[in-house]
Amino acid sequence: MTEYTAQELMACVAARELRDGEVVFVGIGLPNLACNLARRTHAPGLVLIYESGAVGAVPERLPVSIGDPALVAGAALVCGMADAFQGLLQNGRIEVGFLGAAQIDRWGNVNTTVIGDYARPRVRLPGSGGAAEIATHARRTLLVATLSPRAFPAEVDFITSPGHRCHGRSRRELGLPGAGPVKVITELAVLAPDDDGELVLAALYPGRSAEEVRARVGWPLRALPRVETVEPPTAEQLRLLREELDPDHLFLGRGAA
Amino acid sequence: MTEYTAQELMACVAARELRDGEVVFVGIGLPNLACNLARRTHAPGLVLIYESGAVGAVPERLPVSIGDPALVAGAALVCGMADAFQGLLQNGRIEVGFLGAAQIDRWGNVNTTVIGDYARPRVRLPGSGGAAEIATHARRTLLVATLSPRAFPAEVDFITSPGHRCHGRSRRELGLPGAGPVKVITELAVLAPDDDGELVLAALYPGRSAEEVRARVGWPLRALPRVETVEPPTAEQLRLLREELDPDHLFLGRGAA
Amino acid sequence: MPAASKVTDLRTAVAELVRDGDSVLIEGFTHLICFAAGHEIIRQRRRDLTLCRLTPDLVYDQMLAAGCARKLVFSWAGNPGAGSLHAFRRACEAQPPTLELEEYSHFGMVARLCAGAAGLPFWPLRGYAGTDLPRVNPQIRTVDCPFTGERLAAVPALRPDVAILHAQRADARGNTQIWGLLGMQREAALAASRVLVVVEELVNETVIRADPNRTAIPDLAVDAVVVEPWGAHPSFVQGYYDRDNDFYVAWEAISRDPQALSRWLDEWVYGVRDRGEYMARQPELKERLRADWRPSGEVNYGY
Amino acid sequence: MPAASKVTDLRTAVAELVRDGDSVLIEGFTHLICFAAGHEIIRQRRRDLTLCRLTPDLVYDQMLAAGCARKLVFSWAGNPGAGSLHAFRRACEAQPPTLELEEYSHFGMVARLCAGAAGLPFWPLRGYAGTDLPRVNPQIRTVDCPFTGERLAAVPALRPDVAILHAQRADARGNTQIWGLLGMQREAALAASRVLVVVEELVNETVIRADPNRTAIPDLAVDAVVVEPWGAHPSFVQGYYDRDNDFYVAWEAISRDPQALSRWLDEWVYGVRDRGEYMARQPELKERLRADWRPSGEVNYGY
Repeated sequence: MTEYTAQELMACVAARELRDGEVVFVGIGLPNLACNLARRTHAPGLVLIYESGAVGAVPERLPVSIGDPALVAGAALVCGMADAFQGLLQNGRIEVGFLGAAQIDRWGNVNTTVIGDYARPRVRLPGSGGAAEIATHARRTLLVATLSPRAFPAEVDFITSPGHRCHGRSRRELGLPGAGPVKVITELAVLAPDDDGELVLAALYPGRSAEEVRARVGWPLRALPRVETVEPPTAEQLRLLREELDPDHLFLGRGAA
Repeated sequence: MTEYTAQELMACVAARELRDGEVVFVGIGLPNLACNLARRTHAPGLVLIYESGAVGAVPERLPVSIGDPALVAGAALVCGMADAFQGLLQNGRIEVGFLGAAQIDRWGNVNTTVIGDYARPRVRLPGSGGAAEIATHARRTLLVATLSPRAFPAEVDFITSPGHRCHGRSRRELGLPGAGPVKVITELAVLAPDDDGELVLAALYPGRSAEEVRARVGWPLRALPRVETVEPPTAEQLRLLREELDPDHLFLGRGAA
Repeated sequence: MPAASKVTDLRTAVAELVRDGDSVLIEGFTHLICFAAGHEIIRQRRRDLTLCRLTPDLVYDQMLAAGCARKLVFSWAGNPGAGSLHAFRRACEAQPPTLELEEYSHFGMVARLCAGAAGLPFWPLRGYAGTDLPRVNPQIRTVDCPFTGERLAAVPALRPDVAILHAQRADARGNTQIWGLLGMQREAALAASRVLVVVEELVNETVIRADPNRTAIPDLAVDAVVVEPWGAHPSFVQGYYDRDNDFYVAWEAISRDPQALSRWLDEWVYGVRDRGEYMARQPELKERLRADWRPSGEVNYGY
Repeated sequence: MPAASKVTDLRTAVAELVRDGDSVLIEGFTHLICFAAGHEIIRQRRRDLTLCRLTPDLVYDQMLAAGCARKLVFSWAGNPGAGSLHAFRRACEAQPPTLELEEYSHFGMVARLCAGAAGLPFWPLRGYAGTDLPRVNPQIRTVDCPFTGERLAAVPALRPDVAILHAQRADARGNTQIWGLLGMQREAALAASRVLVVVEELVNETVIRADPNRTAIPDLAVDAVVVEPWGAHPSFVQGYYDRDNDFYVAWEAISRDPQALSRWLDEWVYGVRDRGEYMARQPELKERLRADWRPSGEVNYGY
């Protein structure tokens, strides 16, 4: 049986969420890796858009930032950021928004701003960047994060990017155009919102248990009636990830799962 | 004594209103001719901007429209119209706006929309184009028109572009950033606003009388305490106009004044 | 990337994308006005269109004369540098007028397309104060700045059913490059529900991707690509052909006389199958108007 | 056209254009970040600056560490792809914090610069609903659409005292061309009161005028032009040099240790006269980072 790291499986799970021909607003790191994996396997027509203004990018090397010159050379279009945010994102042209997160709560709200009080933070995080409006406008959002009780509290310290319910108000009440986070991909399992927008256990990685996940989540995590088991990576997916997409293991990690 | 047409003199008078290094939003026809005459004589650093988005144009031939390809080739910058209207005009970067007019009234209001009632026009004119906002934002405006009681009524049938007083309200009360029309250049004389913004006789062309002008203006035209006499064109100005700038006499006319 | 070609012919594209009653925007500011598409719409006898354009130009004068439109949304309706649009004027000066007007300044139309392209319901601008335009167009309103309290003008988003945009070149998926006057082509493509791009040349994707800053319209906004050389005549295409000023001047006399206009439509629109035949009947045009060579130079996208 | 050259050296330009207490915007989204100017501002010991940028990046981490700023206006303060900006974090996590923050999302900062560049007091956007950002930043407000009644977000214009913009090339009058990622360079130039353009290459006006669509910033917005090759290192300039990712990674350790950071400033900022000396001390950079050749191809502007 092939061995793989948790990051490798996360990349494969994320890639499978993308359909051929879709338009994706891509964050750097694992989201970028997953998009390029999808493009090289089942979704060759995936259109990658970066908030830096690169549209239809076909990076020859793994970009280390969302403004990598490899995203520009060979892109179909490179525009200013006003056009990227207004003409593409706000104008409803983005099907999938793909975001990393430091903290995610029960309702899929994301915090990338501060741990602790905003005025006197214990940890100052980078802030929103493009995330707040990606989470607002993309027709659906995929989140990627590592499980831990601190990373998955019942309520985030600060709502940087809206999930399904913010301070008691639903996306509909808030007038948010997109559907919000439809999948939260972690290193043990996949969470998804139930009909009320509360995140529940949707799928487990091979060999993982619901209890392992619950121990790392800060609210009483419910589960879908039927929890799926995630398919392990194929040999071809692993080969692409290791040999072509991230040969220096910048984002994949080195230990086996 | 050199003979010249009224249009030739108008072009020279208009050119003299432009100072070296100024940024001018140019209309087509006589304004364009005057700007290029100024650029070839006393104002080589005049920056010509056209609402089509051509900035720093150096047309090799007389443009027949504000979107002539000769305005593009060799320009310093060509941008979209949103940038031209927002980033340059509305952002206060334009020193001189140069407009033609079908009707001009006592307060320097311009009508290029309709003669008669808007809903049932006797004559339908082209409309505003860029004029309404050029007259709003340019730090000062120059108007060019041919005198007649119909063209210079006490009140225009429709205010397309604001002058010094619109339906009783001053530019200041209306919050208009620019100074409005500072000169109205006609084929017999130059009008200018007095302190209240009413157009008065400011300068006469050689051999012309105030009475000739008054007979062609639809309100009791007052005059400045000292009415200047306009300098006739120089031989060099005439040579440039006739041989280089408008060799086909598209805008200059053919009869002598 | 898969082929996913959107290339089709103009007759098919107009038949599929332009419907009776649609709001139609054939943009292009003096440059890149798609007369070929206007003529095809006339030939297919579309009716009750709301025609939108900053400058109706000859193309809408022709479509008005042919009876395609019930309403015009515009900001300057003249024959640039040559006189009037007489079909337009006749419709406006008839008692009662036979054409509904919705009139702005250029900046107002620009702002409406900016809003449409940005997915916003309105756009603020500093304009219209003192003018009579808001008195005759209730769509010109005001909005107060939430910071300074200043009262600004506001216009609603323009989101036409169809935009038809001429350009120099595109790839088969619809990534479209424009140079020279850009007008509002990009905003129009992003604002419209359906988008037809008509180009002088179809090029390989590698040509587009060699200079991605030159791409004005992304493929994701494009429904169909039609290759129609000289499709913008008598307007112009920088780098391909010059403006046919003689025709603009000639239109003054043609359009002034309704019968002459009708004969012109019979000969040059109804009487030809397509743009190919239109051009074949006037072979001297290519000789007279073909562009000279003024190269841009090239830049390096390496890293 | 007269020469009217605005070319000067960086020391003179910073001395004349950047004053204590100014709001300063060194823009460039990962691309074209003018580290050379940031270092010169540190060397000239400017104080009490309000530093504005979407992504403070290493350049503002360095300026914060050097004590230049009292306030930061921003939207994402990380070390892209490599970790944290530790001088920034220390200032924020101190009890009490030693740096005033005014924080937006990227789109909010983009909108603020759009308003500044358009001469409007505010800009509307659909954003911030549900987030906590408006609770901590009273400059994020709302505006109601005068057509649909919909409540939108609004942010105020950003009009910095000085903008410093790196670019590939300009002519002596300041007509500036950029390709690759455009970021907000054009809007920043139009929004600021004073504008300094720093370029890799000074070119003849004819090079600019051969491809006027490539010009991002018109000379009328530019106060000074400085030619400073490699002035954006460790960020990158498409067509000139690659991003120095090794340095971005190394910054994690340097900035984490205040003494290491102080030593770094002594060696690489205070300890060099100018960017020429900075580059002369690390001759291997040019070898490692110089761009390969990926030509854009050229187009025809003829008519």
